[in-house]
Amino acid sequence: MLLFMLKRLGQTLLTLLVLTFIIFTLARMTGDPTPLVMPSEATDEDRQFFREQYGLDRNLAAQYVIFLNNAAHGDFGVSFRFRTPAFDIVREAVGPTLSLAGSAMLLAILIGVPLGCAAAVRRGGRLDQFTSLFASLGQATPTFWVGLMLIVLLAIDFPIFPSSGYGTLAHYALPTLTLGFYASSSIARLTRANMVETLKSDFVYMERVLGLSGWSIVLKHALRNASLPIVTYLGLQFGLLLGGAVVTERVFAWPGIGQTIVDAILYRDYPVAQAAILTTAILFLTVNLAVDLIVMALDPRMRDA
Amino acid sequence: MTEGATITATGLRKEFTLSQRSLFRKPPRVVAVDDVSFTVAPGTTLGLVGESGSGKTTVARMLLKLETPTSGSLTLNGHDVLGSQTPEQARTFRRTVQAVFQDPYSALSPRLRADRIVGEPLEAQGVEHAAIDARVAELFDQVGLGREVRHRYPHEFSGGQRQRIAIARALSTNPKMLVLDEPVSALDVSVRAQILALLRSMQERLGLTYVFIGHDLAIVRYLSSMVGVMYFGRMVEIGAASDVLRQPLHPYSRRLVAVASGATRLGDHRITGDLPSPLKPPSGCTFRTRCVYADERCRAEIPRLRVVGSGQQVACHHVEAIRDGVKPETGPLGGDA
Amino acid sequence: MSNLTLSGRERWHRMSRRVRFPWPQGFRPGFGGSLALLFCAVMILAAVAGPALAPFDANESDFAAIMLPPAWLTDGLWEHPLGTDQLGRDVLSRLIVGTQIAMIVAIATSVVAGVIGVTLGLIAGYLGGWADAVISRIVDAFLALPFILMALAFISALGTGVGNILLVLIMTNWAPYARLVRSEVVSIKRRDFVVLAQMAGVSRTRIILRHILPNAANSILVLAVLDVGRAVILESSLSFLGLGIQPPDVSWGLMLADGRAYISIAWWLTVLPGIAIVATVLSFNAVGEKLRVWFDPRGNL
Amino acid sequence: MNPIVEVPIVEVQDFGVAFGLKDRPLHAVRGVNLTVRPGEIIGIAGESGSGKSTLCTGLIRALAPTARVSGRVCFDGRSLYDLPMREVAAMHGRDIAMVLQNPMTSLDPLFTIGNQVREVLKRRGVPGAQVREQAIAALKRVHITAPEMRVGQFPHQLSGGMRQRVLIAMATSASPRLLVADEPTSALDATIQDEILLLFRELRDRTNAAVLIVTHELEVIRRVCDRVLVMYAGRIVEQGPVSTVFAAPQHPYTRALLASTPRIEGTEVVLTPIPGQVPDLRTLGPGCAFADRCPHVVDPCRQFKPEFRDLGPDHRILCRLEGGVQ
Amino acid sequence: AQGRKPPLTMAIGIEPLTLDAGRVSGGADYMFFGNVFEGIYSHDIDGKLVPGLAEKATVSADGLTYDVTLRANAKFHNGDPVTAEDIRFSWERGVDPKIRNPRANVILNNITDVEIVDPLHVKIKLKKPDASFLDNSDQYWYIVPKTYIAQVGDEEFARKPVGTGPFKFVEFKVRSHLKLEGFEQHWGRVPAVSEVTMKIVPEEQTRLAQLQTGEVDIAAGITPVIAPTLKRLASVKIASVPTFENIAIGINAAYSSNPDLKKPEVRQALNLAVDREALLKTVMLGYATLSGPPCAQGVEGCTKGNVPGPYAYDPKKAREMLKAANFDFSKPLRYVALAPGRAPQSKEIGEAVAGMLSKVGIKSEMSVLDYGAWLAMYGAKVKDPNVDLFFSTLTDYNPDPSGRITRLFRTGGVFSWFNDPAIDEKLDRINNFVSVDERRAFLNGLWTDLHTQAPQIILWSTTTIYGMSKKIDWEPSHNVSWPLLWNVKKTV
Ligand SMILES: Nc1ncnc2c1ncn2[C@@H]1O[C@H](COP(=O)(O)OP(=O)(O)OP(=O)(O)O)[C@@H](O)[C@H]1O
Ligand SMILES: Nc1ncnc2c1ncn2[C@@H]1O[C@H](COP(=O)(O)OP(=O)(O)OP(=O)(O)O)[C@@H](O)[C@H]1O
Ligand SMILES: [Mg+2]
Ligand SMILES: [Mg+2]
Repeated sequence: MLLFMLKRLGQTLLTLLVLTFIIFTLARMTGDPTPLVMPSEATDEDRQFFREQYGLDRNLAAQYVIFLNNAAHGDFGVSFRFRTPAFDIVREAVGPTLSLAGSAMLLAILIGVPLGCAAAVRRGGRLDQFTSLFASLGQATPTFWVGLMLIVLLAIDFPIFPSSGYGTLAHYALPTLTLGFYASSSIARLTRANMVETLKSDFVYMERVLGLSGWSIVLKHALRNASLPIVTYLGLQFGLLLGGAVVTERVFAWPGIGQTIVDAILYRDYPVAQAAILTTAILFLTVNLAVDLIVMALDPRMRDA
Repeated sequence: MTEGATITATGLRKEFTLSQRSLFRKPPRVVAVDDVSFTVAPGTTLGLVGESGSGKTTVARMLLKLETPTSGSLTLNGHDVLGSQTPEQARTFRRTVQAVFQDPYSALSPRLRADRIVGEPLEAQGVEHAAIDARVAELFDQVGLGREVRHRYPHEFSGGQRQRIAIARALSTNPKMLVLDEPVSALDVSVRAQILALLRSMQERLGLTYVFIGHDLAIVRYLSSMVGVMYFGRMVEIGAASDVLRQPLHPYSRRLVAVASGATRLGDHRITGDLPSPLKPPSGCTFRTRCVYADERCRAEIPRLRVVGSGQQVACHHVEAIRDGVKPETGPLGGDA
Repeated sequence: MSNLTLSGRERWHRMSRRVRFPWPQGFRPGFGGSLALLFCAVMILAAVAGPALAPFDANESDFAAIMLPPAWLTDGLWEHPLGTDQLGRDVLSRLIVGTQIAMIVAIATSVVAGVIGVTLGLIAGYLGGWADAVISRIVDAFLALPFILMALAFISALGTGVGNILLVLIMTNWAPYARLVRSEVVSIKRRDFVVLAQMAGVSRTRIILRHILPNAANSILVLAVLDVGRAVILESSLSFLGLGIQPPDVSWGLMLADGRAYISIAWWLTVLPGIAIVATVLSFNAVGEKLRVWFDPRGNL
Repeated sequence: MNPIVEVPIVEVQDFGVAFGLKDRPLHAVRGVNLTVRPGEIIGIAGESGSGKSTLCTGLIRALAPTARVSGRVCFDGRSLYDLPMREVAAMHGRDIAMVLQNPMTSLDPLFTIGNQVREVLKRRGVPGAQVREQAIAALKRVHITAPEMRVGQFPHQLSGGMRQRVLIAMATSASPRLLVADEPTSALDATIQDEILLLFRELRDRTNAAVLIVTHELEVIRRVCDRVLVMYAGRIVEQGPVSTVFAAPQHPYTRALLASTPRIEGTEVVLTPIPGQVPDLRTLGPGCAFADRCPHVVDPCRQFKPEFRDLGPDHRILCRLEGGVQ
Repeated sequence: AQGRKPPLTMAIGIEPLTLDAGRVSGGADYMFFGNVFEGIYSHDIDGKLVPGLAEKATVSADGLTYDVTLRANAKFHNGDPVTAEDIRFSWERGVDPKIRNPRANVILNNITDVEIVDPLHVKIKLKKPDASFLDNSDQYWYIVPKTYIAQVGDEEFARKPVGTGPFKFVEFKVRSHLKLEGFEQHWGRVPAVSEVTMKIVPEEQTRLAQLQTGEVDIAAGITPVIAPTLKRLASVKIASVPTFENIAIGINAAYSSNPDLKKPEVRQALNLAVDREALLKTVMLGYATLSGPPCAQGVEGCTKGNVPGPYAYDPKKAREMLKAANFDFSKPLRYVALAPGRAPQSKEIGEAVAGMLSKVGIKSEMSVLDYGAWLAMYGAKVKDPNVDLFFSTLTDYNPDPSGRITRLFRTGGVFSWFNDPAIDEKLDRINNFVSVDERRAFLNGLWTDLHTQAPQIILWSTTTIYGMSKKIDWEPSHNVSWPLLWNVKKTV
């Protein structure tokens, strides 16, 4: 168990190292930030000074080593655009993103899991058909379209929620719905598939024949067994919500990390891009580490393996 | 008639390292097979019986070189097969030794047609297509399936038929030896009989050497010329089939045979006592925790195989006394050394 | 059990007397499936013949006919059955021509990303050891990178253009395949038939291609089909951020993203490409499901 | 025990189960008539796919939802298939218990043994304070060593035999009046197999329950059962007291089955396989399903339905041959 | 105004990058600086030069000394009066190598000294005459508080800036909002709203939605295509003002691998091939002002009637001219477009122009770059010979065009893809005037030359559009593309 943890941690660190390389390369690939950062009035000297100031004139290998070394000490450099520490900008954005991803996840679970369960229990029924339609639609509809439609519907035509922005609880409604719609569709589909499998398994049949109550069988035994792959998937899904929420964040003017990254990439703000992507990646890896632990807690077989 | 193969195992031992649970302790190891030796003569069958988990499959896998023994040696027709081998030697080994496993469902790739499955070992040897086709058709006839069915997929066959296909594949390269790990346990009684009859006739016709693993003593006896009884990783008794199965001497074999023969009434031969844990094997004789004859010597000293009476070898300190009925039943001996 | 139960294939044989359409052997799509298949066929036709089928040049703007509604609405003209866009271009023609990109994006992405991912997954899963460790870490790293962000970085580095977009979608989509295939391979390679093939001296490549790959095909196909939809959506999200397919190429995602500015005055500019995307994804899913069942020799039980 | 005075606990009339498409049905079981009396241990033998499991689950109304049932099953005088499902479910685990074919997968891998046994006990209204104790007692009854420790273990930590015994403990802890055990011993080695059979006998002796044991190993039936049913292609081809049937099997199939188990004649082991294959249940002709493999086959066997023949008290076969095989 | 003033909320699409007056880098920053800081001179609503912190300024005959009298009632937000010390300090800080003001070059480096005559009186000495000095002092020389900065230091000043403008800084949260408060002690432009919250909402549809739901009073950055929609909404109105943002299709006259582009006739023909009227109507929905020369109406020397009108649409003549110039029609022109989001309709313009060029037989190949890549291409030190045409946009911050056109057309300018010694010579003299009128006449000639030389396919200058609630009464300042909010009135 402890060894497993250590091994996972070691793997995670290795993954992080690979990540830093990819991130560094991606950032440099986008090109020179100087024209974006310096006003057109700036002289060549000013430009050169900027490059020197941020070490952009060194060779890439040296830049990478410096980046790694600084990152290891928690220093991601200073944003080219805002001239403030890159990590401060990222830190500001993490909260909103985490809370949005969290609430969307919660919504998705609250919708997806019961729907998937119900569909699996009544396989082939109306609800099952609805679920498969819901799942397909959820995966075939672009997020920004859902977001804009929700704004039109629930903020303008029926002004129930604020259209966008970040602040009060009400502001969570529409972005959560938008993200949750996408996430819940895949969760519903997965839950259904796993529940169908589990409900076919011998032990469920055994419990039926032993006369245990239907609820206890479905919710306690079948769902718990089916939840193992679902939990693993939720971990991956959470990653998507963390960084994939860019579109939603933009539509709802949510000051999250997705937008931070998009802006940073578009403005070649390497320090912020690197810090932000690395932060999401670390969050993602942490969540997945936690997921492994949850799976281990849920599945005694894992503990002995 | 091809000449069968001689296989000799000496002092085979296999340890498995389990995954570590604590950082501060060495990873636990289980000894799955310990000090197992035997020789199988060409054209004969060695039957292996014993409790579930006693290491039969592990022995089989070592014979097949699917598992490398921790120690011990293995020779095929007098040539060592464990050390480094030239590719030619490796190929010869593959061609000489083939296997049939217990589960007819997982033994055949579900997405390949039966004829491709059977022909695959030949294909791997670079035999040309026409020759493969002819040989495959012949094999289907030989195992009693009929050559018409050879283009079907595995799922279109019943369990017994699949096992025939598995046997046909094992025979395709004209091996001299087959390792059969419970080849009929998953089959129906009636189909079992068909397969066993097939195996026997194959042996007679082709002079094959078999190592046969089974639970059903009657079946083991049907095929085997020699029988080894395993308990907890060790060979506790080995000898001619007629001797071992008719007049077992080791206390474990005695019980096994008694129960399986059906000659006794239900419940007469219950084995009591603690099941030994592979993580913490008992000292001395591994059977002492369940043996009614166990005494302090059994706790202290590991019994070695030795020849007793008519020629079977038994690993028990008290064989003679037990055989002669002079050893009192003192009950199993629990606890550690 | 499976030898006793009715496989999908056998069942079809029984049913085939009543089915008139000459589907390939064993393939019985059913009503919904046929519909989906028909739709896919139309899509592929449109993708291949694209510009030839379109009544107008998809990029020709007619400044005299801007934002005409679909023909069945007042002010609509039958000349432009689905209306025109903000530059007076024929929406129907653009939808038809856009199919090409949608199909290229969808199919090329899932095929190429699939091939890369599957190959790496096979290598990692089958060889294990170092190869596995290295590939798995890279896969993890790619999975941990939010894909739309990776896409953005690539595109701002390489520029837009169909080729680059494809490259980006491939770069961002291969990792899930690798992970899936790896885990499948790890379990398949322990199965008896693989062990027996190894024992028969069958070469590694052959074992992988003949025994392992076909048995992992099922899950790969499922993922690939899902990917088709994902690719189209991702492309439109890129367009939304301004970095998707660019004119003169036409794509549904681009139409949808551009059209959003006109949501309240010309709904058809977004709704129609939206419908096209949803219908395509749905029918690809349906057809993929049927194919999966068909490819599985054991039928759908 | 005098079977005549006992009131039957299960009565089955012309029972049939079909699967698959309506127009191409697969009759897994057909034309079964059967009476089970309390205190009886009945063995059901037959090759794989002969419908043993289907019959058993049909008897207690625990079939897959796709199954189509015909005929009548009475449990304790009540027609099982006419009762609302709720009442049947209430009987399950109380009056009727079943042990499934596969011990490896029949326990929920995520819960401890104790948890699962307790759940069953609770449902039977055992008061909370006694649940743990009774769970341990139940495990003790099935001869599981160190039951106090086992209740805290997970299924994967037990051997196959132990798992099977846990299942039996769960099934028997309510003192059911009918216990159905579907191949309870096929995963076990000879020594443990004996243990389990013994348990069934104890249960019967203790509570006078009826026990149905499904197996395709005739040896098992010979050792514990009072009565045997031999099934072939969905039909009961021979039924009768174990002693009678084993001493003189009358149906050609029973005979062949008995002959196919290896036996020792002198120094040689002899076994006689049944030639041919089990027929495909979907393409059965009108005649006897065993006709193609039967050494005594006569022309009418293939064309006409076989008939039941009573050969003595409780002994009947389904065969054209006058008085069975001579 | 008596009683409590209402607060104002506004949605903007882009956000300032810095709050430090020494580091202003571009248009987005003026969202902040235009409202919080001031120079000695300013522009009024219709773009006319008016005194700012200065009461008046007089220039010496040689054009080298500006005599500036400060307003007595001008105050910093912290209450300190604006004095001559602050003026001098602002200059010193602006050219301080430690600060590295990237725009010091525009006017500050030309100052040799700021002489303090008395607390309200300074003499500004220039190296060489600069007729654009006062115009540019509005955007290029913000006056900062000397004592405050001495107290808190540069870092803190950048975090909590103190200026003299009509609004005080309250709070800035990146990607979220910018909050300002009305400055009651302003010397003249006291706002009619208590505070302003500028929400940063990058997606236009969302800004629109916020306007519709009343979450904001004003939505900035409305694109032309949205305007008609807005007009139809009952609760919303729009205001549009012309700006100095010049849109054109740049021509790689100097460096293209296609030598035809060197010929003025070819460039003129390209101009003739584009139907500006149609583009204006369809792509911009009328929201732009067509340009003859590359300048917006109101820029020095660029008034209607004085400069040539826009090229007429004449595809026939264009084709003839091209033929006459031996234009190689088989070579497609490689066009680099700008991805949407930065300039209104940047992509649609490209699509439409490509369509028009094809009508005169010119093939084009288009590629689209995101802003960063486009800018890198546009402002590359060595221009790419594989680019023939490219989207071009550059803004004058005030009526003085000198900085922009030098960068655009002077050989070697950052954004210059053009090379003409005659034009270069004129551009070098562009600020050497003392008399504003003389300079105007000179510029007038320059515009005419540029029109003829056609270094670009000259299109138009854009219009800034604001959507606002009916409760708002506001005439946005002309010629700037950022909102100056001091004259906003809101009825409650
Ligand atoms: N790969 C492995 N890793 C760890 N332990 C193993 C491994 N393979 C086998 N063992 C252990 O080795 C012992 C012997 O197992 P083996 O499969 O050889 O028994 P067997 O006699 O074939 O049993 P059965 O009759 O049930 O097939 C068991 O305790 C088993 O748990
Ligand atoms: N749920 C089901 N759907 C379709 N066919 C079924 C189903 N259950 C059983 N069958 C079929 O019914 C027939 C009888 O099956 P059953 O499981 O009763 O046989 P069995 O005698 O118990 O065999 P085994 O010894 O293998 O357990 C088989 O042909 C089987 O394929
Ligand atoms: Mg084994
Ligand atoms: Mg069964």
